[in-house]
Amino acid sequence: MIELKDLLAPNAFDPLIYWILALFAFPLLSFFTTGLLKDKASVWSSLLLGINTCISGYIAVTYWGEMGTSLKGTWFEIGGTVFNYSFLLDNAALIMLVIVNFISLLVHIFSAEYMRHDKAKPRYYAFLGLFTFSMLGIVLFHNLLFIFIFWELVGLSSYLLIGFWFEKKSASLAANKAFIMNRIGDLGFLTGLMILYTQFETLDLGAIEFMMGESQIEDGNWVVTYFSNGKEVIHVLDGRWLSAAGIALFCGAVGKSAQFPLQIWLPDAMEGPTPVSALIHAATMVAAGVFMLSRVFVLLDAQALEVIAIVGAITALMAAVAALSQFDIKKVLAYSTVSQLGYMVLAMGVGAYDAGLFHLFTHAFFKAGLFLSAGIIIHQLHGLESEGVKFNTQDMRVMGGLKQHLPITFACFVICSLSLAGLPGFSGFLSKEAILINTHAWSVEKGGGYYLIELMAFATVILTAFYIMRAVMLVFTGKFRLPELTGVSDIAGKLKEGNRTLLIPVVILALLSLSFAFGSTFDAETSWLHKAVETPSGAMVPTKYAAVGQAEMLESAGADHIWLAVVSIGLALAGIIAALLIYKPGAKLAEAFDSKREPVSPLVQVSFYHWYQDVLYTKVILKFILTQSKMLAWFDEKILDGCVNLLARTQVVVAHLTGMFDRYIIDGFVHLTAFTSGKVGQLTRSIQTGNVQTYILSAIAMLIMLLLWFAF
Amino acid sequence: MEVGYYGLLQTVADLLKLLQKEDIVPLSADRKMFKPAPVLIFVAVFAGFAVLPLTSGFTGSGIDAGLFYLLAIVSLDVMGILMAGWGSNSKYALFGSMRAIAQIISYEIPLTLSVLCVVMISQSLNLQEIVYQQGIWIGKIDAEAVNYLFGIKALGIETTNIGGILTWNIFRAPIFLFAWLIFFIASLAECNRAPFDIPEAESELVGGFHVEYSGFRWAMVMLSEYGMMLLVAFLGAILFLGGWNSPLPNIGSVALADWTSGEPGTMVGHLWGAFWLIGKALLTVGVQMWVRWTYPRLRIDQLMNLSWKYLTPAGILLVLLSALWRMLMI
Amino acid sequence: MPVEHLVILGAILFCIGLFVVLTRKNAIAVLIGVELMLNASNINLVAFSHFDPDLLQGQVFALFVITVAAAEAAVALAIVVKVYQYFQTADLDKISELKG
Amino acid sequence: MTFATIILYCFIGLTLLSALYIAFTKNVLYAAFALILTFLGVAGIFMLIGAGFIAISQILVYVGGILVLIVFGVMLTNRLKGQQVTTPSYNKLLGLLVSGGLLFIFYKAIIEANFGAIKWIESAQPESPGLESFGMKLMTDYVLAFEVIGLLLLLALIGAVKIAAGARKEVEDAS
Repeated sequence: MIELKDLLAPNAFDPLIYWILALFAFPLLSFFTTGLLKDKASVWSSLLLGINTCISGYIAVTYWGEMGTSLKGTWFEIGGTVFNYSFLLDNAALIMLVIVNFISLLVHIFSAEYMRHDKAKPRYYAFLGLFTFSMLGIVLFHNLLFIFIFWELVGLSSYLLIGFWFEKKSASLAANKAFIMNRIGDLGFLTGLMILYTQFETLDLGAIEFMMGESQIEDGNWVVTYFSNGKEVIHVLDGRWLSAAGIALFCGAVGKSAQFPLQIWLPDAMEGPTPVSALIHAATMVAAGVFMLSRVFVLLDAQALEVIAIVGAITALMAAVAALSQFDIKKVLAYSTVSQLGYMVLAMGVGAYDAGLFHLFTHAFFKAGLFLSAGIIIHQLHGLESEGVKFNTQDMRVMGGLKQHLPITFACFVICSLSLAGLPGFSGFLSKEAILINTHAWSVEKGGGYYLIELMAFATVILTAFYIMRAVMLVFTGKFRLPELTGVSDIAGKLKEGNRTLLIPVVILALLSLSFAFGSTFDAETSWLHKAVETPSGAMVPTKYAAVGQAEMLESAGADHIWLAVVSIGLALAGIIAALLIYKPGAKLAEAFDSKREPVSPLVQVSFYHWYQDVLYTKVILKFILTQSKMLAWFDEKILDGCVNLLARTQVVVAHLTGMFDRYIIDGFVHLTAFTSGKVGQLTRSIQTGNVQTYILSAIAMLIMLLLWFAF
Repeated sequence: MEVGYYGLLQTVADLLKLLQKEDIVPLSADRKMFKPAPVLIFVAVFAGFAVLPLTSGFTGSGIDAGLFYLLAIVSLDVMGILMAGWGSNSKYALFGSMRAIAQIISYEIPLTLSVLCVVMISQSLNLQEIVYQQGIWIGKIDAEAVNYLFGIKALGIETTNIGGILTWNIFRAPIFLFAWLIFFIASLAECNRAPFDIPEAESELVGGFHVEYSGFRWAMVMLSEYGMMLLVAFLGAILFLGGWNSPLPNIGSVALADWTSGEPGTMVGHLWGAFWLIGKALLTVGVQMWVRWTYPRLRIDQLMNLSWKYLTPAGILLVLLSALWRMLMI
Repeated sequence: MPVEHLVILGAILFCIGLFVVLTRKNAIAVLIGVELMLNASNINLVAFSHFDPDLLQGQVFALFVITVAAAEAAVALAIVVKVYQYFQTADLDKISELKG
Repeated sequence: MTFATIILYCFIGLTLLSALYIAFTKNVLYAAFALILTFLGVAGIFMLIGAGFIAISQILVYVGGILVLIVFGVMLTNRLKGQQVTTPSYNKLLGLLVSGGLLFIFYKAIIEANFGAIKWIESAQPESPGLESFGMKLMTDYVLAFEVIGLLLLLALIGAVKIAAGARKEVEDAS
């Protein structure tokens, strides 16, 4: 039998703990110290992050292994309940460690130039440090309680960074929105934690996994038996709770990773500085959700996985559609992120744990590259602004023909775009391919309506290729539209390529978006990174509820591998070519682009307003809630308060009556008593003259009387 | 214009003149206090003379606590001055008396401390005994008493039969040189003499507490003031300068001390004693007058500073040293 | 010279002092009364000391009483002066903050 | 009746008269100066019953010290407008009654006690002890009390200075 104490028992001391503490310490140091510095903040925090990156690299190389290294210890004990901490350094964690630190470092370096003129630079760097610190917590800890703590910290730091320019109303609103949407998701997460704790009396993931493997479904009930402090404990829950736990945990990921229906915060989060967007979209915030899903992957039963897959597919398609018609370059990228996250979640849902994580890693590089490239464009355009000339630097309508002005940025952007579109030779192809194959296998297995999911996944491929090429065309080809719009003709000549600090991170990220960085050009299976994160074999969930084994699925789909690749490449190419044709210089849409205002066509509006989701929330849900509140208020005011008031009136009348009784009869007695004692007091008081001599006089008079009494 | 040969009778004539004068009491004065005040001052000062040993055999009253009595009775003087100042109902008089009292009370402390030094060395409050100890007749009081040079027995130089200046208190314990200095300064202040004469300060207060007095009452006040001078001069001579003892020591067969002082109780002794004591006292009075002519008046704060910050601590130190010195003497 | 006379003198002096203490409004006048009472006690001490075989006990205590009286007078007068500064009067009748 | 006894009764008379004057005068200053006479009278009595040292101490401390303090106190606590510093009295009758009653009890007690008949008084040989033995007594048998009384005096003086000094502050600030 399992003894809970043994599962939570600290393991022998491992010097690794120092390295882990160091990993936490440097970003935290950056958080606490940069606030004190001024212009040196960027150099200092970049230096700290650089050290951290080196440490994470060292750890990754040292502890690279199949099973992962685990580190446990007791945090504190309350009565017999042990709260422990535990770290797990498996390959996924190690890769995330490197990616988080590395991209954070690049963002730090990039920001040194991007935020050069911002007065609140120390605060910015402090928040970046906090962000990195929180994300590292999620990556390293293997205890759901700690993951939840750092999860909230990630939420806090994203709130702080999105609302970094809080003077802007829209920025603070966006920060609030992100925070609130995350709270809704976190509620789910917390519920999941509670369910798990009720069942297992611990939140240590290792222990939970082990006990999950031992738990059974008997008569539709989820039964767990183990020893806690030597006493046998049998927890029985209805079997549906198991699915509920999985879905609840997924809710957390929905909020953090911007899945349908909570994804609306992410596009608004573009109000933050662009490097922050890069960080959020690539390595920290949104990755947290997917990574958490991978952590609890073995706890998810078939039901939960189905929900996850459906939500992922819907998200991917919706966001891809929304990205089609945006004017704001960052919005395009934001929707693209949502869409790609949908892919990852879809992968998790169909049981392709490895493919999902792989896509998380590849996406981290090319999306960071895209954002930082966009950041260069925005930054350089910002440099053109002056007293007289103001324009929206993120609006693609003012761009166009930037290829000549920003050649290196162009190259990087195109590489990352192609990676996103999923062309062979780029990293995106590898991971996306793996997801598509798995989805196909899953659909075949499930059959029926589940082919719709596969259809959505493939539709997203063509849309992705289209919208990203649309962005490339609109931004880099044709003529520069800004001079015409502003009426200042020589403005184009001032536009320069970004300097080295801006370019180096982008170039590095572009290079890492090429597929050879991952050791394979065509087949994800052969990529070293893909191999490193093998899907856990055999589910932990009680067999009745477990999903179909991954291996069999893939085998069945193996035959379709080649044509699936062909189809996806074809779709991507189709999307690219369509975009090239539609938006090539001189084409109708490209020429008229700068004069476009809000779209009129209903289909385009659906895309532009992101399926009216925001409107739906404000108009329907909020309105419903408000109406309901008003009704409740009316009910409360008129009926409940009416009753209460009536009662109160009656009370008052009675009170008056009793008051009169009290005043005249009872008080009369009291006053009589008081009057009597007052009179007596006055009488006795008159003896207390406050005059010492009188006291002496009376004392001696008494003495004389006493003496007389004794003498005679 | 003087009375008598070289004006010798001038004082007597002045006295007679003042006695004849009208007794003027200011209308607004408090008669009950104004009138007896000079009498009280006069009595207080002259009661002090009662215990002075004028010669080896002649003392007004030879009580044991003579020195103590003298200090006590002289302090009555303060009450008289207070009565005079208050009773005059004049602001100058009141100011004068206030100043005089503040000064007298302040200086009484260093005075008493310096006197205490002598008491500690002499082990007696009896003035006659103190004087006997300072001369060759020490054996008359205590047959076994012995004097040593500087009072230090360890030196082994016996001065019992040498006498003269060597057995005076300022020689028996040389620290008494400072004690005598303190005594002298304090005594000047006690009798309101220059440079401590701010109570009288003619330039500001016209004449101090006795400004309203005239006639024989004024004479009594002045008489007691000069009487006080003489009293402290006598006291200084008795305590520090050997009293009625001859200043000349016996040097071997040239027994100057024996020659210049007679056997106590005999006529010769009386004469020599009176001669030496009055001589020393008048010399001190002379020094007092000399100081008056030489030094300007002190300000009130300087006056208080001198007493409280310098003379009193010095007096306390001297008392301690005297105690130590007494250890050396036995 | 019988000792009673002196003791009676002490008693009379004490009672006079008490009378002064009881009847005078001025704080200093009261203090004078207290001094009278202390003197009365001293007279008793010294009178009995005169007949005392040990001779000096009474005198020693009389000396102590005198010293205590001096201390008492100094403190009392300081207090009276302070009270006067505060209440602008030394009239005991008016200083009756404790009046019930 | 010897000459000394007559003088003694004279002193007793002086003491009583001046004390009575204190009791019935309205002028505080007169009372204070009459107190001189009382103290001197008591000192005289002491002197004549063989307590010379106490007598002199009485003069030194009471007359030279306490009385000056009292007179200063009178001057400091009265606005000196007119000549008279008077104090009204109250409770006169009651006071008289109480002190008279107390005196009566004392008198009764003294008469009844009949001190003259007490053995050690009867057999006593009144003599004046030397000053030296007084000093020896103080420094041997009563040395603790002596030291304590010295300490008390010091404390009282410091206390008095502290109490009275507070008010002088503004005067010092002004200068």
